[in-house]
Amino acid sequence: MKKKAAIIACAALAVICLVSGGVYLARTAGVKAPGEIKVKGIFIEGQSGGDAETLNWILAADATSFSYVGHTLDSLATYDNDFNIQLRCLAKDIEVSPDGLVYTLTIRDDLRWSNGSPVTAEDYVYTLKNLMFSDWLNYPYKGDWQEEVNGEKVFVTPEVVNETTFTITRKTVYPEFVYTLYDLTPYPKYIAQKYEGDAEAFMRAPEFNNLSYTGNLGPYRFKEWNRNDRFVVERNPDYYLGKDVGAPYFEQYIIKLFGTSATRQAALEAGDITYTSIEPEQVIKFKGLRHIKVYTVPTSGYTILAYNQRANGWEGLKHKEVRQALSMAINKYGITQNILLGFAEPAFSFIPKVSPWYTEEGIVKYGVDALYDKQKAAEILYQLGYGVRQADGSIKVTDKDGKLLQLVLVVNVGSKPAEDMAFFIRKELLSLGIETEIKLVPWPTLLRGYVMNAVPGSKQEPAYNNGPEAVSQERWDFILMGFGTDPLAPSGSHVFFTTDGGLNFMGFSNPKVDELFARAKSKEALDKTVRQQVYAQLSRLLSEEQPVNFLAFHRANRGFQKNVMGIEPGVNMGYNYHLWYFE
Amino acid sequence: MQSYSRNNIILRVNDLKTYFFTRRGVVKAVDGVSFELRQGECLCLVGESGCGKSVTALSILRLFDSPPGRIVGGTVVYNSTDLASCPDQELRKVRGKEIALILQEAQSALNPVLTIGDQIIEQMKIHLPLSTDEARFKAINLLREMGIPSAEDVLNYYPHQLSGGMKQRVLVTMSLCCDPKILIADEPTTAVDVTIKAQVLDMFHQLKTKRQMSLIFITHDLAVVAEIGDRAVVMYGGRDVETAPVSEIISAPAHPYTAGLLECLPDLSREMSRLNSIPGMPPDPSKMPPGCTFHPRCPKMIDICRTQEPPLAEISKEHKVRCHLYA
Amino acid sequence: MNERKETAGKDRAAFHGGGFRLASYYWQRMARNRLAIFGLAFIIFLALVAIAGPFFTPDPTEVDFEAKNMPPVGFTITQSVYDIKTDQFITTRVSGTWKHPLGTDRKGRDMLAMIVSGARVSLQVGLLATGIAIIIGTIIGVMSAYLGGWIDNALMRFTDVMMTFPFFLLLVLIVFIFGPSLAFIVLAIGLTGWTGTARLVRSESLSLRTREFVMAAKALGASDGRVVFRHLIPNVISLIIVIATLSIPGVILAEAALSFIGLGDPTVPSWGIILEEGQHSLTTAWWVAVEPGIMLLLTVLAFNFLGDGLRDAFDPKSNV
Amino acid sequence: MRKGWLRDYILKRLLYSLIIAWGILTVTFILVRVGPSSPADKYLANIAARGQDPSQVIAAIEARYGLDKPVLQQYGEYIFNLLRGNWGWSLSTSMPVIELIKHHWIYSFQLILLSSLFAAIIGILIGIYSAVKQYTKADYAFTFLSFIGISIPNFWLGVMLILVFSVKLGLFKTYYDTTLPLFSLANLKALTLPVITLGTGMLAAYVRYTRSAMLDNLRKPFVTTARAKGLPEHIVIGKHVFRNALLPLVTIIMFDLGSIVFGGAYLTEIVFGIPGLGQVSFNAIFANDYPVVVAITLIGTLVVLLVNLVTDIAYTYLDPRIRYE
Repeated sequence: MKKKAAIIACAALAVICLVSGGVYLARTAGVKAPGEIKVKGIFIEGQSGGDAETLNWILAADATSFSYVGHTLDSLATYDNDFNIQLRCLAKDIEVSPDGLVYTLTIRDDLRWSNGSPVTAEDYVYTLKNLMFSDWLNYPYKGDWQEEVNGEKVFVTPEVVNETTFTITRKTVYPEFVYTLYDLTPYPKYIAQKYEGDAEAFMRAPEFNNLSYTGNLGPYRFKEWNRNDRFVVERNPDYYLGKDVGAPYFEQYIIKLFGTSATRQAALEAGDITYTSIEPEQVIKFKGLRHIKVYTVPTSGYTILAYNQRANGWEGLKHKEVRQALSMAINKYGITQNILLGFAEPAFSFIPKVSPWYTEEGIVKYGVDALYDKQKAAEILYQLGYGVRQADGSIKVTDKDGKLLQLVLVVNVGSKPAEDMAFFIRKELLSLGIETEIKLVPWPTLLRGYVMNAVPGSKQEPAYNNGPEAVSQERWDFILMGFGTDPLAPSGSHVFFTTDGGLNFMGFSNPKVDELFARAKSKEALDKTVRQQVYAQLSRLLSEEQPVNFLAFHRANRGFQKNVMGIEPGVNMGYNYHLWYFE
Repeated sequence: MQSYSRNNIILRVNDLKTYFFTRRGVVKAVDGVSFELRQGECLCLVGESGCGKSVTALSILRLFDSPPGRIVGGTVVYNSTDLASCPDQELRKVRGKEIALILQEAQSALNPVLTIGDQIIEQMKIHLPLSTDEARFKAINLLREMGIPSAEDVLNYYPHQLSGGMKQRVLVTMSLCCDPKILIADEPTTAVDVTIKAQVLDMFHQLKTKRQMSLIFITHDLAVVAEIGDRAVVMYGGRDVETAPVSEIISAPAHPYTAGLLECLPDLSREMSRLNSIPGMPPDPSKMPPGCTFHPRCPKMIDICRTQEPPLAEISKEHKVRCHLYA
Repeated sequence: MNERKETAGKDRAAFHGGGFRLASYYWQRMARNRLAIFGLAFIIFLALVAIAGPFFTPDPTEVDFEAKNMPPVGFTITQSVYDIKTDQFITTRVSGTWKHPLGTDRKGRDMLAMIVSGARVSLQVGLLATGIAIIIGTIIGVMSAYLGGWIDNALMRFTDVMMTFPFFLLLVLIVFIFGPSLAFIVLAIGLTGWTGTARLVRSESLSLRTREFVMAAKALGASDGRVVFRHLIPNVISLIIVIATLSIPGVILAEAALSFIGLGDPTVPSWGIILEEGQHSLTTAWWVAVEPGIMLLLTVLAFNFLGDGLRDAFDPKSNV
Repeated sequence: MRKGWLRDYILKRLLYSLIIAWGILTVTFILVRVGPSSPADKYLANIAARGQDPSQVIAAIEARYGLDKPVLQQYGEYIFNLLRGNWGWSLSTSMPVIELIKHHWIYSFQLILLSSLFAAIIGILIGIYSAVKQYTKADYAFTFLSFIGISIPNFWLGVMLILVFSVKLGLFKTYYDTTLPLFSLANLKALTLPVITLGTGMLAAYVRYTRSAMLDNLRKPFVTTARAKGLPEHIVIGKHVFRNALLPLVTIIMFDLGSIVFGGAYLTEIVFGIPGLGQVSFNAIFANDYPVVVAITLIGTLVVLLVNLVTDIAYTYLDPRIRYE
């Protein structure tokens, strides 16, 4: 629990992407051609975030479970460091009908289950229709496959065309639905049928818990899973992408779990493991080690400070100018340099720099350079009536009635950088005269007590956005948390920023933003240039509106033993990991 | 009464000094004691509690706790070996084999978690060339001899299953099992009641007569001394104050302290309204008075007693006393 | 442990009335134990620091990210910030200053101030939780011994159940379920840690119950309450003092262990919390983990010394 | 000596143990199931990311695990299943609870066994030496060291040992390698640091207990008797004194075992990444995996109770004076 990262959106997605393979032939100088590479060695990845819950992925809630399964089971496609689509189980890219409603998917014809039978379109359609959409199995993320038609949620319609082709038909246009499709993995119909209708039996099915069905669908095959210790997969010689080049080149791939990040990093330093992520403080040390190579790569994760614009937050936060003034008072370079030690960049809007949809033009950069100005911030607040001029001429920010402003900042316990940022922000606000109480709470408490809301006095079940009148149980003014924007499908972020967005817990509402997100999901956005424009407008608008204070985009540090070859550093550097090898 | 010659002295204690070095100071528990034990006799060490008689007994075999105890002077000569200074290994060959010791507290002198048999036999196996079975056989015989019924069963018993008198007998058995020449018994009659006391004394008497053993019998009870002793050493404040044949001690005590002790004896022939006792308290061994240690309580104290230690005076060849009155 | 104390208690003199003389007697006995005196001195020092220290040190919650990870006086380290544009590190050498004699943590908080306020928290946790445990344990122990019969039976069976319960697991379970606030941690430790006390107090009281002065008081018609409060409790107090002193280190360590696995109260800088923070940056800022670790060690050591000395002083059998 | 009464006593104690175990089972079940957190909590974040309605999903998940039934009914079903030998299904590791325990008990067991042996053997030897040489410099040194040993937080010690011996000196791996064969020197070597970490506190405590138990008996008259018999010193100390000192020692060692299994052993497992029952149970707590929490608490309790019973029986052999009614 304590180590649960605070990054909400796309957490599962991002990890899947990291570990999936790709048809990529190394062209970098000095790298051997595929034929010369010998299969040898065991690749050990160190993790300290807790074990996976299940290999029966349809029941999994956590990203770790998906990442384990991903070693043995490819999705339909992934993308490289430049977000180019890399086909996996697909024979060719997904075709979208001109009206944007029908998606035609063609899978490879050389995919085999473990019993030798081919993987067919029927398996995919069965997985969707009979498992993911079913009532008996309660697939928790079925919402990804639903659309709203006449106020009702309905599932999309999958249909088999032939052995290798199937279609998915929507009733509403959603240009970025294709990225949901890329992540699809199948269950074998011939096994799953045995358990259909019996959730208990399905949960306990040995084939699914031992991944004994995955055939040639992944670079590795399941070998052993010792809970809280190690997940071991061994080289799959039949891997459909690797057969021809002899990949993958590791005998085994092991995920080794550690109790603390300190011991995990110590293990890399001692050479006991091959790869693990490095915390900012440790980077310089590891970069100085001869046997270690550290890659600093961008991520799509970012940290925000949400402003409560609901009835139980400080009334001032409802005003755009107040939010802007507060954002102006918080030094983003202070966060990226002093707390994250340079392994971050200031964020100003919701689309990360790594995304193909990123546009810098016109973005309002609060919190840096000219727009980091505490005096000006105080002046603005004073003008709005939130402050008193003191004897020495300086302004002390107060509530409208001149009283001391005491605000509540909530952050989840366990994330040290987030905690540091909370203290940093408190200090910045204190210099305006605003006192901030920091509440460090466990993750479920944060969600249940502060994020979830309901209309007082109603019988509503608490949800993340129960309408403009809803408020959370506990009073709060700021929540510091990790966010994420899918770099390929930023429209997914509508849940945060549209008036009725499912995760708009801060109660932000702006008709223009609603309209732009609607356009990004509309038929006209099928045209990528239109979508690019829409996103550029959205980025500008949100950077100015400050529904939340976008604080920083993070960079990750990944440390490898130096003898690992074939690595292409980047945002999704694991996409070709089946081609990595030991020197 | 037998007569003794110098030749059959089997143990000679000469000017023995055993001090305890504690944080509160030096406790001179035994501070210059001399006596000799003759073959086949029963020598009694008499005195009030705290006079150093038990420590003297323990010092013979160096069994006091060390640290803090240490022999700081004197010799204990047995078989031309000085037990006070010989190496531990040699001493261990004497302990139990040549000289046996029976401790005061019969109740706790036996190890509560070992069987009687084990405790008797382990000793024999160390000192005698016997197999376990032979040792066992001998132990059974000895126990029978000591008047213990169903001796075979008793070997498998634990101490808590025996009565007080039985434990006393077991202790005696244990001390006899290696046929020692000398037996030291520390207050064997104190913890038992009157009827058993007679039995115990009888037992020791038999040891002396039948086995020709030499006994050192430690007691505070002059009545017991009169019954069993041949000669007696009266101790006070860590010193031997009077040494004489028992008959002389009883009939003609020389030291005022001995006389005082005798007066404390309840005389059954007279009807007594109250028991006499020596006034005052025995001295604290860490703060001995100067001069004669008895002088604060002595009815016949003279000036010199306050300052000078009394020398040993010979009243007769067999009767010696440490008192200024006889100097 | 119970067995030994049970017998030890039997010889202990009753000491209501003349309490001062007895106290000074025990003090003399204890004063001979140099380690116990060191322990007592350290605890008094710590208490003074906890009470008065905050007036002399800066605010321990005051962050200063400009002065983060400063080493203690006399040490020099190298700090670095990564520059994305050049892919280089900008390194600076940082030496400890007297402004922060014990250095600063990753938030730039003054370690001395944190240690001082941590002393307050850890002592509070130790004393309060032990206090709760001792009070519950004493009440149950005395009631059990004095009332006897089925109440004794029921209470002791309940004690058995609680005693068999894996203590740390129960603690983690309770703190996880009800949330990691310091008040709750204290309460949880107190509510689970009383069993040993109850047992010892019961056996001690049982032996006292049949002693002459209690019998006499009863014969003179003293009420149950009077007997318990005037005669039983004062006579088990020495035992209670020893148990309390020896339980405090366990409580302090339990809180630190909870913090170590992430169940500490993050808003209150106890030593456990600082240590947990520090162990993430052992290789970059060792002092953040080492300083509270040493304080924890010394404090636990001091209580153990003192408790041991007290036990010897109260135990007539021991020859100090 | 015949001990016919012992059988009745054991039966009585077994029955009593079962009742205590049932009590603890019930308390744990109530604690886990009545608390505000739910196994569905882990879905909250991901549901949020998709902007979906959390209450619906949570209801669906709870239905999947049968958590929507009344608590009393869940309790009844759990007990019923338990009596049939069905320990349930672990929600957080996706395997039968009994299988999970079968896989992981050995890691805890070997750690605890080796630590106990290490601590007991060395601790008792030092304790005996210290008692025999009371008030010497060696005694003071050992006493002081043992105080430090019981005062040092073991999780802290573990981290320090790794830093020095694994990272700086490279003598050991930084984590425990589960692939090593159980009975091998390599495994023993891998367990060195964990055993020291867990064992140091125990060892120090044993030194203190042994020393004080030995001192309690060292001045007893029977020891003088033993010496008077001419027994060599190693028999006097090793047999006569130690046999008597063993009684309080066994009580304390066994009494400590429960807290070691669930306290120190868990922290040691965390630090060294040993996937023993401690880790399993605490991860289960964090994951709201109640079948595992209840089962491991139950098993831990049974082990402690069994150890207590064995101790009591061993007592009758160690101390012939004891007789249970």
